[in-house]
Amino acid sequence: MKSNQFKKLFTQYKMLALLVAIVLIWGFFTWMTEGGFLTPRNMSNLMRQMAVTGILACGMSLVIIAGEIDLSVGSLLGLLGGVAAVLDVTHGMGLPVNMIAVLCFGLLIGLFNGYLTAYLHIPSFIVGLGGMLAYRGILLGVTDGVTIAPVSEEFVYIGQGYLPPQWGVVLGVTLFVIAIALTFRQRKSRAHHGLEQVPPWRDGLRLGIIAAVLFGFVTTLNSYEGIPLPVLLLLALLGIFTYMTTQTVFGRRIYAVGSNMEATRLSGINVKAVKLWIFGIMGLMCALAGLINTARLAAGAPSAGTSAELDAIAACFIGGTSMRGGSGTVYGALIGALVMASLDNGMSMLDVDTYWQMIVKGGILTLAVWVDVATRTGKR
Amino acid sequence: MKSNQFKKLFTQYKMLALLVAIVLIWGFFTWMTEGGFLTPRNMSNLMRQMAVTGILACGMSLVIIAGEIDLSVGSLLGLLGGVAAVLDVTHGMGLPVNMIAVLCFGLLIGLFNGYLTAYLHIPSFIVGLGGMLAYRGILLGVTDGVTIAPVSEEFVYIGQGYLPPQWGVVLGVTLFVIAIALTFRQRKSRAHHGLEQVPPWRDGLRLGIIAAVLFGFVTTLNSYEGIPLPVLLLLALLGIFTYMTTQTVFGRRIYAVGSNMEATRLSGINVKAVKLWIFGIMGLMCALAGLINTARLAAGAPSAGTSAELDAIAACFIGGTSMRGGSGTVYGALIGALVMASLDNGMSMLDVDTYWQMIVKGGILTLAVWVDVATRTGKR
Amino acid sequence: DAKNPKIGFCIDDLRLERWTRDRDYFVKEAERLGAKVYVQSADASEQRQISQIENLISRGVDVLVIVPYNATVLNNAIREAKKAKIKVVSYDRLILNSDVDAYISFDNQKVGELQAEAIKAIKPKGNYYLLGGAPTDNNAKMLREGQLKVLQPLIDKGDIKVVGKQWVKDWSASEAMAIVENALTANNNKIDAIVASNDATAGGAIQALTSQKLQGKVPVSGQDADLAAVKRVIAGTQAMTVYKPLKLIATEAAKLSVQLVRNEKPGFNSQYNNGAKQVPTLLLKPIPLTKANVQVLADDGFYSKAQLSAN
Amino acid sequence: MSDYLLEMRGIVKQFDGVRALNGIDIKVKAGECVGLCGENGAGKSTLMKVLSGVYPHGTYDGGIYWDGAPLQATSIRETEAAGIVIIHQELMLVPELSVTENIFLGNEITLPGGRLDYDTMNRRANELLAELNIRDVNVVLPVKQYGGGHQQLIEIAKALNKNARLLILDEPSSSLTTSEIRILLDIIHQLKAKGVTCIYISHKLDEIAAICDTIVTIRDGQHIATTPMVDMSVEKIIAQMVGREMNQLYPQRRHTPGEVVFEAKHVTCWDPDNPQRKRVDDVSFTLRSGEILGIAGLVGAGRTELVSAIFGSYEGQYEAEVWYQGRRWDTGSPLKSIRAGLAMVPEDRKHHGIVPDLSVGQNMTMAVLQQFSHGTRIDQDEELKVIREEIGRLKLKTASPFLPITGLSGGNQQKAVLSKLLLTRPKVLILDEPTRGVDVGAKFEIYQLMLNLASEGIPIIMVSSELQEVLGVSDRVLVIGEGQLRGDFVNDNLTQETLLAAALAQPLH
Ligand SMILES: Nc1ncnc2c1ncn2[C@@H]1O[C@H](COP(=O)(O)OP(=O)(O)OP(=O)(O)O)[C@@H](O)[C@H]1O
Ligand SMILES: Nc1ncnc2c1ncn2[C@@H]1O[C@H](COP(=O)(O)OP(=O)(O)OP(=O)(O)O)[C@@H](O)[C@H]1O
Ligand SMILES: O[C@@H]1[C@@H](O)[C@H](O)OC[C@H]1O
Ligand SMILES: [Mg+2]
Ligand SMILES: [Mg+2]
Repeated sequence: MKSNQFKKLFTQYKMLALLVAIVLIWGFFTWMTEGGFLTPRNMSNLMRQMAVTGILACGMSLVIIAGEIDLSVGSLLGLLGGVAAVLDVTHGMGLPVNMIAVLCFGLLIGLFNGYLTAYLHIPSFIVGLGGMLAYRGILLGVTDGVTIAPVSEEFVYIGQGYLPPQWGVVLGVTLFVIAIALTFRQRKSRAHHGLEQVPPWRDGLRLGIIAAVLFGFVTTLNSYEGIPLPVLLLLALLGIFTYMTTQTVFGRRIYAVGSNMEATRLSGINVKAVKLWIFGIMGLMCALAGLINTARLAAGAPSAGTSAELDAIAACFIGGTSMRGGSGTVYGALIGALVMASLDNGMSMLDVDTYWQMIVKGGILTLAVWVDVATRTGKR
Repeated sequence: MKSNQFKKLFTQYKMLALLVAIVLIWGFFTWMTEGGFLTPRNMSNLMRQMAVTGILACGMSLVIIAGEIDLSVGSLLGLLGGVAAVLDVTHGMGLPVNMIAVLCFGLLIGLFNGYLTAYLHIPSFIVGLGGMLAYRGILLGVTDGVTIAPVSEEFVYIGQGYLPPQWGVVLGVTLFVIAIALTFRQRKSRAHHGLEQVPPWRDGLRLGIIAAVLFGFVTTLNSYEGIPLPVLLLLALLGIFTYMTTQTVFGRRIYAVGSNMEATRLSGINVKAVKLWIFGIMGLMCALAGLINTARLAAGAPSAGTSAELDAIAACFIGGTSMRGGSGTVYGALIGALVMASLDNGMSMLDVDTYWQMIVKGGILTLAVWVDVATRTGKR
Repeated sequence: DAKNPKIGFCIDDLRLERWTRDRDYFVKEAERLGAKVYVQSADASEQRQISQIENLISRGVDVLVIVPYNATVLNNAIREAKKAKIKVVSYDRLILNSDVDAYISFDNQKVGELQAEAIKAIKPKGNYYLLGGAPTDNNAKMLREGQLKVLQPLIDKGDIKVVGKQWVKDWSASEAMAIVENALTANNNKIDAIVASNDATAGGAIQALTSQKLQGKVPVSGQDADLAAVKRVIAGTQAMTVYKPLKLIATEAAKLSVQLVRNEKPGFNSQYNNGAKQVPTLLLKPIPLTKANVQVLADDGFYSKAQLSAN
Repeated sequence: MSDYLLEMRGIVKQFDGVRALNGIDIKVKAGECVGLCGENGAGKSTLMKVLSGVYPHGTYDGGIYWDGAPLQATSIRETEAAGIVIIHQELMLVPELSVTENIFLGNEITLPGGRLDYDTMNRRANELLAELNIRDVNVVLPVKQYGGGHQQLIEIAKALNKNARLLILDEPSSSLTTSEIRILLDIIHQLKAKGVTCIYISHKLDEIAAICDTIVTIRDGQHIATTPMVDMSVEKIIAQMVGREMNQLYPQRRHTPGEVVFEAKHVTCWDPDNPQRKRVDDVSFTLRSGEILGIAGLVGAGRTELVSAIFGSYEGQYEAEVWYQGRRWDTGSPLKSIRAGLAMVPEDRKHHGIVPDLSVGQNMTMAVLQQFSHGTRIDQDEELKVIREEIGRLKLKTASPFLPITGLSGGNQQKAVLSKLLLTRPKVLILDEPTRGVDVGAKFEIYQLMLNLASEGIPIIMVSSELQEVLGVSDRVLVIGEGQLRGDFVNDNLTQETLLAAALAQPLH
């Protein structure tokens, strides 16, 4: 059956459906805006606009894979961004110290959330709901409900600055060289252990695709002003999180905990500690997102980050993370964030009525996930 | 072990921890307001204020017991309330027709949500998220962003009216008579089937407690103006839903589906249909909540119901509904709604700063659930 | 280009009634002047508003007219606009610390004063309840300042006692209703006046009063002249609202924008310091509206006679 | 040094006031293989969980001595460090992780710098599986791709990887077929030769007899006897377990099949993840009234797929024609099948059988609840009466029908599931591994029940991995191999060898 082969393809390459969705969405908007959507400048905007959600989605994907949820991230992002603004504006603290302080604070609160969930067994949904209220309340207390502005120039730079174009090229080339090196190393190691090899043409194809994507990415952004710093951060996080989830013991345990917690516990793994640290990482991501957000706003606002948790969670689900835990990928979550940002960006460029925007966005969200579900094989 | 006996008591009577929490919260506020909190008038307010969340929580508890979630209820409530206002104000439709139309519309949308979840296998979280955007968008389209007011007197009455005190007494007595009749019927039926009987004193005690609660409830509300109509509705829903979940085939199946969907399917039960109808009922509850909300405000506002879903979900979780599905009660969810409404009410009577209110509410939410978790035995 | 300029109109939140009216007047006038308008609503999110401004810059508009959700956070976005040689007009709310070309508004502090004045005139003595706006909205703070400017002397004198004050999340009517219900209970209905900061919250407050049969007896203020509120003013349940002639501000703003693009000189009547520069300003006068002068609305064409007389 | 590697003294373990273990003493010498026997719910698994640290020190009373020194483990890590490794009765694999990752879960091998060394782990996993003679498992695929039998073998490989001094196997063979069990027993022999001590729990007593040196029997949480195997026989073990003599393991067959009433034609199933591959390939068979048809085959042969396609619960694409008394039955879903009169007791009790949040009684009446519903209301007293009758009829051991079903022992859970489907009064009954993890006494009762149904004329299809059982109760036996029908035998002087030869599609030497 033809349709079955199709399904197999989609099942094997889970991201395919999403990438197809992105191509369709981009194609549609490009056509409607007479090319305006695909300009380097708008691509640069688009990526900067998805940065905050993307950063949160990185952390959230771990949380969801581990079978939990965190609803407090929007408020926490607001709180940490607000604290950063207060430290900068009111106390004139230098940027590095400020960042370290905020990151530590984020980690601590994250660990606190994790402690409540993992050790006191309070369902994470409740911890999140409580945190959502409490952290927003603290933010209102800290800022007294007033927007704290203007933050210093150097602070703004981390949100609005660009990597100089030459450096962008260097980065692209370096990444490609690393990809080649890893491919060779893997082939050598497999030969050493007597495991069968992937046919060389597939490795070649993979490297070719990587090269094309890197080239397109760097040249597009360079032909505007360079790679925006938040986007660079997002790239770095993508690398770190992908490495962590696929190559480290801790990463694999996240999946184990989410897939079958009891079995994991009985394998002698400290599942509580795993959960604790996942929330800790989520806290760190909130701190990063808060810093970027404050830098983008050049201010700490009492309402910053409202309902950011929903965007982050939606990104994860669109990106194929399973609601039941145990499966999902970080790059999927980022593609999910990209889908949502593209919809927002494209529709705002098209000057669609707000209420249509909401309807369309809600519809497409559901549709995208439906396509994803329906193109998987099996399960009736 | 003393503490174990304590735990056993709490495990057996799951609501005990919550009732203790309510007593503590009420005690605290009564003390702080020098009795103002416990006046009949404030009790009447409190109950009216919890009505919308309570109605939603009734439906939501079914959804969560069945292992799903519905995030669209806030927007849907807003939409249905808005439609009711438009029909009333703009089209001058009579109240009964209007109500029937809105209820049907709610049912339809609920069934649509259910269809997407149960038959198209789109995770309910995504369906909810999509609906949250789309239904709000439609509401904005329907109302054109304008508050629709003033709705007719009779419409306002369903939100602000009272049951005349005499009727309240009649109601209380009737309920008590029904309780007696049911007790006798049960004793007869058990005798008929040769099953052992509960000792008469326990039945007596149960009836005594019922009498006391009914008496307290009716006299308190009557000594203000009578039982508020939304509260009456809530009572009726409590009765219907408790009956449905404990006494009907459909109710039993909700628990089965949430506890082990696959085993339920293999027992020859149409699990999709069960889920479909659960969402249908949720849609009906949104319609009721929307009507009450519009009546209370005497207007249909484009932002009505924003984040009501979170309150409803929180109420369910506070009331002991399990996040994994398969267990929970409707009265638990209502007690959960009461806890939240009490906190809101008490703190606003004390004129506490908003940010403190948020912090305290977030904290107490988490604390209440923690107490509940910690007082249960077993499961580590 | 100068003949058919493209205008980006960035609105805070179209879920609030008044902005939909601003939009309609503005678009109508701008199109009359030969311009094309792109309207965006940020739905009360500073993040989204910044994105939308960025997107409009990509679209190549000639002038941006912005109703900021948060007046202090648009610095970066406006800098981008300036880089692209786009003029920026601050609409109704003053954008702070940024290089804006013009500001057109009604004075918010003044609105607060008008609200307090009107209530004070009805109840010069007694228990007051202050119902603020969204705790996250800077304008809410300015309104409160204006209100206190009028009330503080009387409070110090002891004539007026503030028995409670709360902010209302998202200017939500149902939130406002619960707050007032509880305040009435806590004070045994001994509340003589409620200074509400806009019509949405006033609506909630009046519903709470109605259930105590106190509607019309306790004066409640508002602002925006929402249709629902004007009907309440006519019915006597709301003491006043502040009418900001939206048609005026919107048409003036449209003219001003087109003039800026065509490098003509608009007629400013004031200057405001926004922290970065002296911003040329066109200040319009808010009008306190009571039962006595509601016909102003019909005269201005703000509402039709039929709308005002319907139930 | 004491003579014993392990001593457990006066172990008492309570659950909510119920005593699962009531002062048990056992002693195990280094290097011996102990068979732990007892009826369902006797406390075997609980005792082993106490030993392996699942229930940490302090949650039970009594003492554990390991190498003569007290062992007060508070976590599984500690007992594993001491060399105690357990294979749990319930599968404890992580479905989303790969076979390799499961085998190394908790004992991952890393490269310097913390990166997982997949190449080494994969190689080692392949070696372990080869030792177990498993060739058709791809170690990089997620475990959920494999059926119950394979998962059990993977679980064993995981335990073997841990270098145990004491290996506890809690019913490792319940989902294995004869040939895999042989390999397993071989491996235990090899381990014994290497000086590894074993505790082996199984309801298949001939395995115990074949491999164990010492038999420990427990009953109702109490120690009954410790006897060297040389002084024991299967009959004696049974007598100690149940507290009375049981002279036969299979009830007398007293019925003769009638006419052909049921036919399954052209059953074909495709793999859900690989639509090119057929799991079941055009299998057809007939069934007479009152006939018990055994279906045998190796692990992964496709037996479960075959019957679930007939019942309409197969997850992937499939085709199946089902005929009853000359009329075509619509069995497109479990709902339709049960309505038509076809019931199936699924293989995986935990995931497909019980509903954990419902009580024992509610589980039993689940499929027929409508019968008790008058108007809108369930007549719960009538329901309770039926439940009580069923409990009596099936000799289901439960303190009360209101208890959560998860509190019952495996055998009793199985009876509850069986009862659920019997209440639908099926015309044809399918049982997939009906006695998995069930003790001898309960097994006998289940067989008795099957024979009673058969003598009422109801045809029964029984999938079983236990060839003895297949031979003990079937009138006819089908053998499935690699999704194809490999043999159809009347059970008349049929031997295990014949069946195995057919399953492997080659003569046995
Ligand atoms: N977590 C638990 N909570 C409550 N009761 C339990 C729990 N675990 C076991 N029990 C009870 O303890 C007793 C012993 O159970 P256990 O699982 O040890 O039996 P077993 O001998 O392994 O039986 P089987 O042969 O069926 O596996 C049973 O009555 C069981 O119901
Ligand atoms: N859920 C599943 N997903 C993917 N493959 C499966 C699944 N279940 C079983 N398999 C594989 O399908 C084949 C047939 O499995 P099936 O369970 O039907 O065999 P069986 O004869 O019933 O044996 P047993 O039940 O003893 O494992 C095997 O290769 C098995 O590993
Ligand atoms: O007009 C009001 C506006 O000025 C304020 O900022 O937000 C609330 C509105 O009612
Ligand atoms: Mg056991
Ligand atoms: Mg099988």
